[in-house]
Amino acid sequence: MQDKQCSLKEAVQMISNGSTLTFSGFTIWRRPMAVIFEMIRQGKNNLHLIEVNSGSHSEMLIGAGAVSIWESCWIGHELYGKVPYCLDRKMKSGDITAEDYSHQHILYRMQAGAAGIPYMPTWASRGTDILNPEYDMLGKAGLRDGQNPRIPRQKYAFVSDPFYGEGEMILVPAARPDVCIIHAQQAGEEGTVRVMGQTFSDAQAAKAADKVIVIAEEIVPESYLREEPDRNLLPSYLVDAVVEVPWGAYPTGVYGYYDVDGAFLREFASASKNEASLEAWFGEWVYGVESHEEFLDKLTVSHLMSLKANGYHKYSTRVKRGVK
Amino acid sequence: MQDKQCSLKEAVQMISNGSTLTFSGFTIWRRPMAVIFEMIRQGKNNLHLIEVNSGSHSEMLIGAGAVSIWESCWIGHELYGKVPYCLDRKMKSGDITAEDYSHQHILYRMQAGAAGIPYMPTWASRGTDILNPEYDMLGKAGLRDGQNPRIPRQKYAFVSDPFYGEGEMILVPAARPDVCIIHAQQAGEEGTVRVMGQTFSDAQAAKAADKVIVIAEEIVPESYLREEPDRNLLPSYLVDAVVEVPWGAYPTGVYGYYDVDGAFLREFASASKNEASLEAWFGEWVYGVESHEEFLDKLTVSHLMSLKANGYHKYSTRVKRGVK
Amino acid sequence: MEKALMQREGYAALDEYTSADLLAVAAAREVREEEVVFAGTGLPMLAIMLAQVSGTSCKVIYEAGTIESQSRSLPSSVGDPRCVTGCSIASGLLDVFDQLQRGRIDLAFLGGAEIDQYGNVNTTVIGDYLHPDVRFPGSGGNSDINSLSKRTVFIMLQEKRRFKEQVDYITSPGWRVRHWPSGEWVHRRRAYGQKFAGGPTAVITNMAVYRFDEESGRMYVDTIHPGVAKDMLQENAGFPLDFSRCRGETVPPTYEELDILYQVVDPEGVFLAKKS
Amino acid sequence: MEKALMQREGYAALDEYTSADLLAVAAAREVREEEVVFAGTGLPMLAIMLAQVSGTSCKVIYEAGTIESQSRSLPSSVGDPRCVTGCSIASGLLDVFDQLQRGRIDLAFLGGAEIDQYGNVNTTVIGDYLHPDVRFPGSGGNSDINSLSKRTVFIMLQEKRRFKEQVDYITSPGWRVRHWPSGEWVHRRRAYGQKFAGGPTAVITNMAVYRFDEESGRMYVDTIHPGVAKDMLQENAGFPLDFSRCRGETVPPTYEELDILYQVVDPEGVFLAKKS
Repeated sequence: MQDKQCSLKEAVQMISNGSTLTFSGFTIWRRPMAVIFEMIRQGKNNLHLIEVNSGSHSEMLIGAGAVSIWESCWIGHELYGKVPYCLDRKMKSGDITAEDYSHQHILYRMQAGAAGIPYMPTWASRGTDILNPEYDMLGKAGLRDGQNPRIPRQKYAFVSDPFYGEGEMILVPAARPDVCIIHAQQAGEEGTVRVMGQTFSDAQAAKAADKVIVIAEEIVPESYLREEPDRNLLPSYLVDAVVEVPWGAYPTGVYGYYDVDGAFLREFASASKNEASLEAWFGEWVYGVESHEEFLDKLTVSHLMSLKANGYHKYSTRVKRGVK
Repeated sequence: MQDKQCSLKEAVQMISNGSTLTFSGFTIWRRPMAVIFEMIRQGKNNLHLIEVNSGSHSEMLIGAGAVSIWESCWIGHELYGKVPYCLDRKMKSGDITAEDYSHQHILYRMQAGAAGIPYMPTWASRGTDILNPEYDMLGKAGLRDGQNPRIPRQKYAFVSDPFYGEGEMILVPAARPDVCIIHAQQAGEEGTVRVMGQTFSDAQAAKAADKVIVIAEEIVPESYLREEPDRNLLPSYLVDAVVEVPWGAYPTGVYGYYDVDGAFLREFASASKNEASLEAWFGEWVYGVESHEEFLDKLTVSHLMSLKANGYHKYSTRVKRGVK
Repeated sequence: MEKALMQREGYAALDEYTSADLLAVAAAREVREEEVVFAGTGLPMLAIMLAQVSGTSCKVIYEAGTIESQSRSLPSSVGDPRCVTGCSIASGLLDVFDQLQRGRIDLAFLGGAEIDQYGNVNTTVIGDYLHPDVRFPGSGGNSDINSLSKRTVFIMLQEKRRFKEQVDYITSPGWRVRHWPSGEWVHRRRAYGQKFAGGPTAVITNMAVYRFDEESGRMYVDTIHPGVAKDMLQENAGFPLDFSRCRGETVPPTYEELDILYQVVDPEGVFLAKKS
Repeated sequence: MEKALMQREGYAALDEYTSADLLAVAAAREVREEEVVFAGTGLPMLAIMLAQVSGTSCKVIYEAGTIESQSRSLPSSVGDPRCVTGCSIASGLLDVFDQLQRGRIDLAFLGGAEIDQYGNVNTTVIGDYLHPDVRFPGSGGNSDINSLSKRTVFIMLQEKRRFKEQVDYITSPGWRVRHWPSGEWVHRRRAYGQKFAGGPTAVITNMAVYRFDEESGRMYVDTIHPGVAKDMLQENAGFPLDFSRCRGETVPPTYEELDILYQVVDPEGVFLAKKS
């Protein structure tokens, strides 16, 4: 058995500039943030993100200038910031090509990728401008010429249903990322992955990708995970690297481990409004720390303890969330 | 909350003659056998079975003359009988139209049904006679005229991939059964279903169907099932009836509850070789008992105890399976 | 109604609730018994939890993969572990979106940045899509959920710039939409063909409740919130409002509803701040 | 080899093993380190478990929904709870078939009722499909697994009527197949186009090991089992066998392999009955 365990730095070195990436999680939940920060520190660039949905993690990558193509259906910070300022600026400056799909469309794109088929049919979001052929941005950028194996020749296709006479289906092309980066609650030494609570679209994302990097809150014995195999998400052979990084999804939240740090995200969202304040934020929280451990120390123990999940409820009962 | 609990007889009365049915389980595992026996006793007829895979349960229904259309990829008794004698005879007598798909094809048919789309694309089983247009048996029987909403207008279609230039895909039409009958380990009073071990294609079968009848080894409190919602298969609102029937999948096996009774299946397989011995078998084991309880009593406690699963291993460690 | 009379009948007076309270309450009243309801983040969650606690036996689905939630603590978004409490299924998006497309959803509660007279909603860009003034988060599941549910109720803030004759970009389809690939403007029924299941039935704003004439596809004023004048409503809309079917005032929150909202649903004040 | 010499080197003699033993052993030797192997019910299970216990770190997938099984008790079929022991994932068919189509499977171990010179396998009917002599179980996953794995090894009983020039019905594709919808006979590579991943690489019978010339698509004799004469082999085949590349005798089971088979893999005698 090959040893898949490595350091965070080594895992991030496996990601090439220019590659097509996707991630675990949903909006501001269970995102591989330690990898995002390390990617920014390592100066990754020219990335093509294809995500079932996006969030603060991608706003950070985009803000850091690491991204040239973004395909998804949503980006923001949920309650903590409605406008994706980084994407907004990079779109206007022409540094990013952004391709919009609906949630079901891009979920089906990922599922088609996971199933090894070039597309999936769907009925979702007919009548919307998401399907407007004038708004095929990768097409407009000349990137649908078949040269890049990660970019399909059309944004959509329409084909009639030959079976039940239901009319014209929307076909959405498979997503075929190079690498999927998963933040999971637990992984075994051989690579088996357990995700607790909602699994979001993690299975589709990991299975669509050619390579999978797993960051786990805890590395546990394989034999432990294999006592309850119906709770696991991925088999060992789909996983290429495993890194144990406690609090590695902070400031996003992890079921059973810790809550979202809303205040921290709100601060980032606010800093992202202009380049200067964004640079200052990166200076303090990303470039200003050497490692994930240093980052955690800077956050302080008492702060993290307020976010720590209650063992029964699976969320923090101590975090201050509202006006009370 | 409406009360979904009813008796086995009442549940089977919900199944109309002529309807399209599908089932939980895999070959000779976790089949809703108590329902099958009761369907035979109630004289159901003209049924259209569409199953990801078939097995002893369908050989029984077919042998009893209850089935007029069978669509699947496999039928038999595994180790305990290789030839599906009932299907063989009814095909030759012209009483059944049998439509062959491959496993992946019919699984995708069920998944398309579950997802509310009219078809799914696949690459599987190219080059085989499964795709031979001369072998479209429902077409030959004149049943692909669009009159029956459960029968698509074509067995297959072929459409080119417009996205990655991968050539001609096989499109398989959605399966749209009227009723799915599920045998599960546990169900809540409201209808939430838990299946343990392998889930086979149960989720696809139940979600493709318009109505779901659940037979459970045990009815347990909803609150118990909802403490671990990642282990459940179906939400309550997809379930129309719940019946508690211990040993209700016998002679097929149930993970964590009991093993397949190979000798019993072998006896059926052998009896099914001709009409006379088959009638005698039905006379003894189906028509000859009034109820599931009477059936169990006839089997005897000591016999069932040899099949009962070990609490840790989830299979019987006492059953005699081989020559030793 | 006069304040004393209102109070006697259990209804709160204008100075006793906020517009967010009324939004949540009016939305909760749209839910029917046994319905399967898809709820988005924010006010939709308040509405559905209020309906549940008030005794309507509806089932709530959250987009990120929880089904039949019975949260004890208000989720801050649909990916929150708080959604998992008491649910029958914790799975993922594929389960939920497949069920949606299979036609299992009766009612959707959604938000929107801007809406037009046909109920088309935009959450993607302000301005020309190819040269946007402001980029918004994008569709999320709004368009899918709205397009495949039997009824959709939009809950949003009403301002002139958000209530438009025509939205800059159709993120989520209303009753008159564009039929692709041709781009022809058609009735929603035509765009969806056999998959037509329904569409937006109400828009609940901080000022009024609107409904739709399904044939013309146009929005009309159903009820106006207490304290809001007709001309104030029109001033906050970018197209001429149809008052011809207005039934009068929106029924205000009851004290019991407010109690549930502030004591049970959102005691932490995640989305609600009590009127001081 | 002479019996005494064989024994000295650890190999069992002809009278010390059954043809089922040799089938399992020969099949197990096809497995390479770290491979993901899809195994069907019966002898394929014996082969893969023998390979695992012998120290080949392969991963086994069973069709019904178990991945990386480490069974302690031999499953009687792929739906057996015994498949679940020690596996990393207990899920269902969709997971497994999606991964198959995604190209994750290195090697498939499958059975078959009849096979032809191009490796086409029939498990559906004997005779004309439209008027069959005997109905068999049908494809199951045989065709899918074989069509999408990188290599397939068929394990089967050799009889003249089962080893045919052309099968009555192509259930599972070999190297020359029919390309639908046209029905043209083509090389497997052409039928699969960009999805071509490989195909049948070996057929292991109770008499010999066969392999394929991938260009002509035809089967040839690779090794003949100890005690089987060339003409006996030909008598049990319905087409002229190609002996031109025959490498000699199949290596017999070692005592260690037999021990593992009878003491560890199938001590209950589910599939194996010891030579008396």
